Amino acid sequence: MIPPQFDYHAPGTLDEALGLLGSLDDPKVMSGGQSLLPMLKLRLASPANIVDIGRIPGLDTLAEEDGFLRIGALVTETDLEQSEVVAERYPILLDTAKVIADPLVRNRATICGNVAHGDPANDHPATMLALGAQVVATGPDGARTIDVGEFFFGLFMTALAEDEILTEIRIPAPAARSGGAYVKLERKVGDYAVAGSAVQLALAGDGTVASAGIGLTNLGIAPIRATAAEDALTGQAPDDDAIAAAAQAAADATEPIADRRGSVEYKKNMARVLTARAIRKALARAGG
Amino acid sequence: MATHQITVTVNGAAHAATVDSRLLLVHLIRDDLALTGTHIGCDTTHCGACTVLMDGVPVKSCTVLAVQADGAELGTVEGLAGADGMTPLQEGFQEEHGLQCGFCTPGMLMTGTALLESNPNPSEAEIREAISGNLCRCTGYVNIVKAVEYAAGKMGEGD
Amino acid sequence: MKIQDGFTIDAPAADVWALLSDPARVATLLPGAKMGDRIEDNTYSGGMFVKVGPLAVAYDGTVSFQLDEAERSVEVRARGRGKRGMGTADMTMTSQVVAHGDTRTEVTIDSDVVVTGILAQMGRGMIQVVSKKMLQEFVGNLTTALAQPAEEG
Amino acid sequence: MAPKTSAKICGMGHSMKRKEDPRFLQGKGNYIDDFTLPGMLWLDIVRSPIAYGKIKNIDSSKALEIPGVLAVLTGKDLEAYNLHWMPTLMSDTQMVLPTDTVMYQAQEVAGVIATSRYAAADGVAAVEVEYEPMKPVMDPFKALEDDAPVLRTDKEGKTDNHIWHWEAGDKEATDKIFDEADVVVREKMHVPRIHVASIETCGCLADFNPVEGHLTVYMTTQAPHAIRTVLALVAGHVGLSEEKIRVVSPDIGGGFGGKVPVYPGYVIAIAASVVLGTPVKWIEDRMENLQADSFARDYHMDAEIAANADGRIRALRIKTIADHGYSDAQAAPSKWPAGLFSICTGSYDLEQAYAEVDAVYTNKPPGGVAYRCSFRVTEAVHCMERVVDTLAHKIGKDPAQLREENFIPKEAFPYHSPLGWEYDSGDYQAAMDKAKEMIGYDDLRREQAEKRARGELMGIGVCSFTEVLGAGPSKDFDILGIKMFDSAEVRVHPTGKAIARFGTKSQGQGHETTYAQIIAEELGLPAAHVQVEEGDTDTAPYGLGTYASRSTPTAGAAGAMAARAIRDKAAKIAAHLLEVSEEDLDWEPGTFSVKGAPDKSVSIQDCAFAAYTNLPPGMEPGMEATNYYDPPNLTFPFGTYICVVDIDRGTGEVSVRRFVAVDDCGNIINPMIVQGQIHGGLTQGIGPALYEEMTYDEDGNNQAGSFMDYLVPTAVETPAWETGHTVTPSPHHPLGAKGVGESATVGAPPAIANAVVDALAHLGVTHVEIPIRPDRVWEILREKGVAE
Repeated sequence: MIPPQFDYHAPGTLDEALGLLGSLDDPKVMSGGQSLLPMLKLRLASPANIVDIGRIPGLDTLAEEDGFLRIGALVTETDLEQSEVVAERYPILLDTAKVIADPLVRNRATICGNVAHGDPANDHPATMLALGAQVVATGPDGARTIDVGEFFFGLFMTALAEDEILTEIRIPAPAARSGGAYVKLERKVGDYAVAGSAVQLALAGDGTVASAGIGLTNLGIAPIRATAAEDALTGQAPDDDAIAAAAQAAADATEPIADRRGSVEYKKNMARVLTARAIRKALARAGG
Repeated sequence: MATHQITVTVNGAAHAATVDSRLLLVHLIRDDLALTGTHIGCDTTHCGACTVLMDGVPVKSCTVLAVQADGAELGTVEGLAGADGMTPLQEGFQEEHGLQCGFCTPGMLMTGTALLESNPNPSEAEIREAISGNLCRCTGYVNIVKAVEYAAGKMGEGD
Repeated sequence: MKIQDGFTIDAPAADVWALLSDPARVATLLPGAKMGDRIEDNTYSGGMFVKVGPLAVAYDGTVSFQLDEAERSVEVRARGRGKRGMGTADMTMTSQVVAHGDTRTEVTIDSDVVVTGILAQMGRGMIQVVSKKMLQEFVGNLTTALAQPAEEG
Repeated sequence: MAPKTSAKICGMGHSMKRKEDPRFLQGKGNYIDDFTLPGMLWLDIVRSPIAYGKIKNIDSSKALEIPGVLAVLTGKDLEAYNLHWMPTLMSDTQMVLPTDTVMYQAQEVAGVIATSRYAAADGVAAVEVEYEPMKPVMDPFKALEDDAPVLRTDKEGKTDNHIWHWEAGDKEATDKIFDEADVVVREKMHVPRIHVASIETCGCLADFNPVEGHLTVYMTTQAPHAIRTVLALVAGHVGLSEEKIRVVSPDIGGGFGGKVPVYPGYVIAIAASVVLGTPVKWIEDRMENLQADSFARDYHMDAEIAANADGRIRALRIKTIADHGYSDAQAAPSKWPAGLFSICTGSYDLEQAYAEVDAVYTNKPPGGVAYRCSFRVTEAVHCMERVVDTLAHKIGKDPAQLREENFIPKEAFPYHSPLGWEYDSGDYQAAMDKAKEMIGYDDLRREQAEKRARGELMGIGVCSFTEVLGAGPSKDFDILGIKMFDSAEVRVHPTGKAIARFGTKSQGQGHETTYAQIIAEELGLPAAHVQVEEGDTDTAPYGLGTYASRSTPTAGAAGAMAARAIRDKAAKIAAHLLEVSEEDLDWEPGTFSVKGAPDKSVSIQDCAFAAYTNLPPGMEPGMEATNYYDPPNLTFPFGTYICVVDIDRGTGEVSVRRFVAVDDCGNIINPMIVQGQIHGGLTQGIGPALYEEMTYDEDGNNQAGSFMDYLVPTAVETPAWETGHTVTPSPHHPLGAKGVGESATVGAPPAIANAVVDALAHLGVTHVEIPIRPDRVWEILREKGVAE
């Protein structure tokens, strides 16, 4: 399979990249290229110009600063997997990275690319929704911060404007006694999720749930934030009943499509089962 | 159509090339540099037959543009065996019968080489996970796992 | 693939029918649709451009309309051939306008979409997602158009 | 069994390291896409996006404007040479390129020839084809209904979509047993359409020399000689007669049956090379490979067994619908339209059986390849092994015990099956005992009972299969009339080194090693000194190729027989050198010695040298022999597989915790290679059991046309296989060997399916269709009220 013709640009600075986005006909930003190149080879996408941001210095930050974990546009899934701060403080991110595609793809694939692609079947969107992350979009007029809850619109559709680059994701540092987990059901390694559930919880001093974030993968035309499920948990003692209620609320929030991965009924139930499992895992990690 | 002047170092030797924007790295390696040990198996980034090392990291060269590799150090299967014979991993594949038709083997070797570099003593589960982006249709993987274990053991002897 | 949909809006049935039975206006409401010359009675040349993020597919083809004034129903048949070997798309959409009192109107939409080629092959229900989104936009546009009858006139 | 030869000679029974490995390990294999010729052009193929319809127009003008695009070939162009249709191996017909109608999605529509693969791909995207789509027929049952449209309108007088009816057994006698039986159980099941998905796709490099009128085709084929004959039959009328054609099959990146047929792409490339007078290369991409190359399986079976109340199985009855796509392009012996499906009575001693198969046309790709299975044995074994379990659960008997009580006893061999086979040898109980012991069967049953009490779902699945391999004896087996013998030509050089050429073609099975070991076993030459060659029709003797596990039973036997002929000659030379009579010689591998005087000896190498330098008077010089081996019977390997699964009550996921495979393939040539074959076969068994399936939507769209959705198992899904073996030699094979390449693919799916059903049997579940996807299991769990 051979990609269609396009012109390739490798700007050396962010400003140069933004300038290209503003001036070129039908440009498309590429970082790791692990989502875009397969689409090109299938000729499902045929942009006239590709702007490769992979050589821009300064976009590879992966560090906790000012109360946020900052993930730069060029940080790869493998970087995430090998990061000590992620392993210690953001296990949900490690869970997520480890189930994306396969290890070789993860050597090139970026977290920001995974989010910017706007594919409801991608895994990071759900996790970012659960974590309440912020997306930094840099455009000709500078950077703006978008709450990830307002970022996803539909299949491949995000709040990112055509002349903007997703330069960073910021994840609020976890509160004390908090924990998160991502649980994905896939048909085999490398597959898109049949369903996935990301849960990030913080516990109050009395053991009740102080806050909850729940995101769902591949269960609608966009990544889903299951707010009713979050509400069902927040302020509650996380006992079996509360978990079951939250898991059911998560299932109710989904609008899956029947395909080779299963029926609508199956997928809704998987939203429930996986959410319950993710909650229990998150609780265990929170020390609950 | 724009072309680009690039330089890549492949198995230690520098090559300059003029490439189209869309040229895939695997075609640069196979067609332009005539290193046909790197294979194409699936086109959709699933099988890993095209795995090469790019700056020491295993990547699927059918999903990298040649121009993206400008300035990179590339390693292919042809660069593994030196004058003193095959690497412990190559030897392990023969000793443990880790290959049959041989088509996925170069990709497996590149992935395995990188694994042993970062994790000299991997567990069975770690090996299976590491090669999960490389499909083999012949061996059932059991002997590939053993081949990597053989190499780890042999390389460990030198310590 | 059969898709059943429908909606109810605050508008008189006659207004809704006037709009839905006018091919030229319906075309403006369908996202990405382009209506060309009349080829024969009730049949026009047409095109459709679907762009969803990096995914872009263009179809060329024909659209024909069968009106049933008595039933207030219209059958739209669109047949398209994808550019660059992208397969075919064939849609038959029957819309019926049903009055619920003087000011409320229900529109039922039964579509049968047959898409072939790479788009339909992706085992991810991409077609369903795209169809769903287009229908949503169509209904949105229709609602907006009906809310502004003065401007239309 | 201890090897007869020394480690230096490395004959049968030695786990010799493979001779082919060093080149593969250093990137020096020569696969089809590695070949380049001066002036070579590229072929890429325009394919139909629709499953069924008329071609109204093909406009190549925009493609021809692309720099580098030289030509676009259509069906009309080939029609001028009468090359637009070709025969299939089952004497049906198949389009090379259509002139008016397309019959399945991804069918070849036009060929674009260009100076690079990039230009050719651009050309393909620029060819504009106008179709008049028609409603495709995707369901084989609907295809047989009276009002179904007739698909093969090219066949004069054809009024339906029925291809053929085949049956075996005594229907009346079978029905009578069913009427009077204590117990009858029945299952309907589908062994779905799957694909070999070798990691290397298909391709060729056609090189027509217009001056000599000679064609060389380097191509991915498992049967180069047969293909050359087919090419000569297809294109003889345009001057390509058989002596003007050379087919070279280079290193093959996995075949598994998928590289037996002649695909249109090969023929288009050849036509293009002939028309343009330059070499033309065609390499499939993965989507083309999965969507257009021959499928395997796709049998819808309705099976019943009749038994006594105590579980004694008396009769089997099977009705089958076989979906062949738009053409019967099976790779099966001519007289066996349903392959060797009549092995379906399996390992059990039945009174009667009756099996019938009806083949049907649909709008799917043609085929029916023997995917790692000796012609429909996989379907037969799956059917029988599943329904035996249904009986076991119905009468409340342990599935292993029920099998043991019905096994053909080892004293009964050679055994005549009710469907006409003569099983050569077997000891089924021994394999069962070993498998049970290895896995700890009784402990597992206890564990299962405890888990079941706790609501956990664990299952143990047993499969005791009998294979039928080595097609085949010429009285019964031919392809397009060519008898299914195979061949070997062995030549020993003066210095005692040898070259051996065979009519088969390895695709990873290690022939370069095992054939050398066979020669070593018979001649006592070190296997390291025997060079093995296959795949070049100009040099290798005529043979039918490698598939259906036939290499060892046929070509392997030919190699042994040729080597024995050489040994006989060597004995005469040895007698001459030692100045004794032949009867006074002892032979142990590699050495002739005088009886009673072992220090008076000559080596086989001495004899070889003498064959060129110092011959007995009147003897023809040289030391070579050719053998065309026509086996007297097929071989019947067997085994017992036991599998343990755990089921996730929340998601329906099945995980294979353990899998023990005990195989008996007779005498073993190379234990390491045999074990490797079993590992690979098991993995190609777990694939269709749990993951792989080629499906279509009602509009004819292929839903598994890439590795995104055609789910080939990775190292993570694949369990750590545990293997064991028993040895029951074949009484008629010269080496006592039976062949092994496919047993595991055949035996694994029912073992896994039986384990899943076993985990759910207490809920009243008797059957689960393969692939056993999580959603399928979950739907059952929900229906039975046990889903989490």
